[in-house]
Amino acid sequence: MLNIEKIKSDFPILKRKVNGEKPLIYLDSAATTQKPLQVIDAISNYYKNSNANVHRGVYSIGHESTEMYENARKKVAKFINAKSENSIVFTRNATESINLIAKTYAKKFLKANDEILVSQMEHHSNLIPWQIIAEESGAKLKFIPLIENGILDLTQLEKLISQKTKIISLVHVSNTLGTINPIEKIISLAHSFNAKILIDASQSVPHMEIDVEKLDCDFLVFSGHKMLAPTGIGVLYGKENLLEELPPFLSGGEMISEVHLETANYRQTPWKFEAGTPNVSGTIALSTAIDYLLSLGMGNIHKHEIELTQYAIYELNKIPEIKIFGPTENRGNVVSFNFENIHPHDISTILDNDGICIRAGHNCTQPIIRWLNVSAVARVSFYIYNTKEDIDIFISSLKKVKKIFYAT
Amino acid sequence: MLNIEKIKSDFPILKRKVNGEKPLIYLDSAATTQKPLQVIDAISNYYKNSNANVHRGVYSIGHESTEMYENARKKVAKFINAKSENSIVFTRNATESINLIAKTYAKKFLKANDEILVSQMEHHSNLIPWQIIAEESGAKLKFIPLIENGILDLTQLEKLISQKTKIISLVHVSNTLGTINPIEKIISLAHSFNAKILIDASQSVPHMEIDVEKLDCDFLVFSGHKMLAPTGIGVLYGKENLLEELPPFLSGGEMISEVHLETANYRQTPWKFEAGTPNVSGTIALSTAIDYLLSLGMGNIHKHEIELTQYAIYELNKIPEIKIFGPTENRGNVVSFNFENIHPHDISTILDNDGICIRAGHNCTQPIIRWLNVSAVARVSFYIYNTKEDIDIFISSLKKVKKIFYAT
Amino acid sequence: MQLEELYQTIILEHYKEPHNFGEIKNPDIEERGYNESCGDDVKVFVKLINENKIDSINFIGKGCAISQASTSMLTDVLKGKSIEEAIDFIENFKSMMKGEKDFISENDFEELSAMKGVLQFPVRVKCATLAWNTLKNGLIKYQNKQ
Amino acid sequence: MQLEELYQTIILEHYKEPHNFGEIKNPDIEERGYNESCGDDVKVFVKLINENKIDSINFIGKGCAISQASTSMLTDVLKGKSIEEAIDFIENFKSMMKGEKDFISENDFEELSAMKGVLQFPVRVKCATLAWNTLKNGLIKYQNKQ
Ligand SMILES: Cc1ncc(COP(=O)(O)O)c(C=O)c1O
Ligand SMILES: Cc1ncc(COP(=O)(O)O)c(C=O)c1O
Repeated sequence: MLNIEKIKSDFPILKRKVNGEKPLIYLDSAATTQKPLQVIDAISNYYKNSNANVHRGVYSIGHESTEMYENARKKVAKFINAKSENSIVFTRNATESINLIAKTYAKKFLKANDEILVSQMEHHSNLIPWQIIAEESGAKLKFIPLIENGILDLTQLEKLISQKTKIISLVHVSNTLGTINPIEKIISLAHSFNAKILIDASQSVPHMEIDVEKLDCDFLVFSGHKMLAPTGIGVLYGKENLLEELPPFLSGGEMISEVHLETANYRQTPWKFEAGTPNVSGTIALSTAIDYLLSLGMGNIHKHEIELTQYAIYELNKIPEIKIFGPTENRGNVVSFNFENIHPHDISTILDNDGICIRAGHNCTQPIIRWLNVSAVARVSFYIYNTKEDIDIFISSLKKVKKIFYAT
Repeated sequence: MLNIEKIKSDFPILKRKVNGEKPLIYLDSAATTQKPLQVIDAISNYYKNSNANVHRGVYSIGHESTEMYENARKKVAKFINAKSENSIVFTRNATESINLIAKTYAKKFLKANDEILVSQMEHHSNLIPWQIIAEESGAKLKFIPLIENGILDLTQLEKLISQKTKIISLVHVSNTLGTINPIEKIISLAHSFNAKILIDASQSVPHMEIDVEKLDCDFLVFSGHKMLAPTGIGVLYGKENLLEELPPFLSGGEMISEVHLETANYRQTPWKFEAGTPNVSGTIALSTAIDYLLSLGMGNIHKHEIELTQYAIYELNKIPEIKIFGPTENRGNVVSFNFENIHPHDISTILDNDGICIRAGHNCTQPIIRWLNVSAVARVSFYIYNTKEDIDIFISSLKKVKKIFYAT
Repeated sequence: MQLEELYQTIILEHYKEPHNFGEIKNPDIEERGYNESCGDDVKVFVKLINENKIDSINFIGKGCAISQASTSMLTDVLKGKSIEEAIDFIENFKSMMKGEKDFISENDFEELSAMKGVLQFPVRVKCATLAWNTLKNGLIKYQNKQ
Repeated sequence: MQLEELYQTIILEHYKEPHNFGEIKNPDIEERGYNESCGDDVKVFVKLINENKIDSINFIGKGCAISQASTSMLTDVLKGKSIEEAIDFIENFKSMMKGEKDFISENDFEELSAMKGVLQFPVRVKCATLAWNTLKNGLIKYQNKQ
């Protein structure tokens, strides 16, 4: 069980008032989460005590910062149960992690008429990089379609996959529909066709226990800022032998071994993929964020979120003009909905006036929005600092929306 | 004139003691600078008050964070006198900025037998990306050689440049030799051959006034962490019409306009180049760092550094076994040297024992080290918080090195 | 109350029953506008008399109450104006929406002054001006073609 | 004083006049080691008797006092050992340099125990072990080839 009062008190921003005297009710954690004081202090403390460039200075604080940086890598590896910290590459965000694989894997392995498989529910970040690589390599991009309330059509998947399929890139939990995809099944299907598989775990790693060893996925990506860490730090997990096979991504200082004017040797994985001075403070703060999450327990977090999500769905269903999107069961902590004849932007503005932050728009998933046949959706998403009271306030503010729009 | 006592008091890390009771004397600002409390607080305050994803939320704090993020862009544009903030792309570091241009410019414009020109004094970050692009495109990579104490051979440059030269990428101030290159002259030479020119200003933007309009360079790059800002934030300046012509670099959320399953339209410059959630706090803190530098005055900073550099060179020259590298005049605030028969690592370890941080090794410029015909160098570099007293302590510690190594 | 100034009755009326909604066949001007951050999408159609005077404006598209109402008002208020007058009017409206100019609540601007409430919601200003920018683009392209 | 434990006389002597410095012609084993973070560069050469017993080890390369002294000591201490014994010895030395094992200051290890001071300078441990790792790589490659 989470002690939400205690947790709330760790998040300074939740003490803030907006629009006069309204307390902040933050229901947009799928976009980015708020940060506890522990994480904020980790950044400050780093700059107040240990700041120095990493892997360079022979002096004490240079050693200190390098140890902190590399220990963060070990922490991340352990958090997702990677066999070795050499499997963990630090990037800016999940988007860069996906680009890294698209641009290096494709460069090395994709040929014309090979096939790349993604789904119709991908975030733009797991779609556009593959569109570009498909165009550059001549490979074909194919799509696993959606059925029912927004689940993958597995029958179609089995028809789409073949020996031509070289890589599948698939979201674990949809940031718009909340769908949790059966990735275990799809990972072993991929491997039975000798295809590699990348899992976009941006919406799952922050919310549930993820074990890359058990999953056996080839690559997995997520963003620090969606799990209490600062912006500017992302993670790419890759099986060490696969990463070792890939050419470098960006190049420059840090990632090289020996350099001549005409040629250079690269360092081994993961440093080969980290060019230039990395986001040291962000990495260290990510390590602190993981400590914070582990102290609560990923199981407890997941349970808390399921409760909130079910409660929100239950309450939303009481308003007849509201339509909820996404599957009815086995879903993550994201609820997208529409209000008949009221545009999500107007909902968001009216809620904001009561201090409530919700997302309105396409959520960077225009293909889903088009599939839903709407122009935009409203979305709430929850995290460790949210309570049923937050949802009650949200629901009563929704009733105000109704009053404003349906009165005249 | 700078009030160094006041400045020192703004940097919490300088109050720290190392190795027992030695105050920290930080002489490695060319690697990364320390951060004033104002910058550290800018990060904390952002997370305590305004954190939300940018360009997405319709709600108040989403608007606030977006405004802060975009105002930072305006601040950077003004700082280097760019005509429009649309010329400013935020990246992770200078290295990524260079990769962005190498990978997009080359993709669009380079053909086999075109020529790329860099110098023999480039940082690895301004060398390896061009080696890779040369190999991929079939273009030839050529090098402006060094002469005398480490200045560019301009006579050779005039022989090397031709209509085949498509891009020149050149460091402004060398991080190992301290050389300040005559970039105004080389920029107009480049343009007279219709070549584009990128300036690696990593070691100049933090230390002197830079005016991209007056310079008329096509691209210019630098890193926030070398100018009081946090790690994880870099800048690419490009002429707006040139950036507009380039294809996107990384792709995903944020950088798109309309997305279908098979195709997507990209946003205009600079957003086209910023894929995924950016380093929002880093960007905002960079803006605060610029405010801090401007409050001191770039002219005053430059003057202070010249004084320190001259003083350091004067004092080092008194030790006969020390050899200083780099030009004798017109140089930046970086002094590399060797101590006869003593390896730079040993110097650094002994100095560290006295709380003094200096760099030892190849400084990410192996071609320069090879040209100098040494195996490594020791380097000191200065910034606003350094004083002549720091240099005195450094010099007396160097005498201890001598005693240890020359005694037996 | 700010919210009441934003969602005034007149705005909600235009939203629920937008004027001049629907395509025009063979328009003289047809222009699409798109707000990439939210997905609002509008297309305006103009019929001209003598290649200059606006005979009618129609629109289609999806969007929030503010953008739909603002577009609906646009189709009313610019009817009968010359291209030059319309561009002037659009510039005036945009300046008001940026807070650079006071709202005039007379003549043509009377109804439009309901948009004043949007000024207190800076994120929503884009919604209010989308169709205006779009139409301006269309008018200028038309002028340049002549 | 830590520094004095690091730069002991014996280490400085090995640094200034390293033993067995220089190439060996037609060595049985030749292996290069490189420390990418600092640029230290070493090459070791081994002559064997009966494809197993180390007859002599030489080295060339540039590096700091610690790495040069450590390499110089290595060439003395491993002479006369079999490949298996040498690998064992290297593993022992590495464990000591990681702080996993106490330093033994008897027999072959007597001089080497001067390296104990390095333990207090974690960044410098790599300097002390570079040649040892390099030689081990060379020995193992040789074994695998047989
Ligand atoms: C001249 C020069 N260029 C490029 C860089 C690379 O900077 P970063 O590591 O921040 O990308 C540096 C700093 O190390 C430098 O001194
Ligand atoms: C499912 C999913 N994938 C990818 C991303 C992209 O994350 P980022 O913007 O941090 O790169 C997001 C977040 O917006 C997401 O929800």
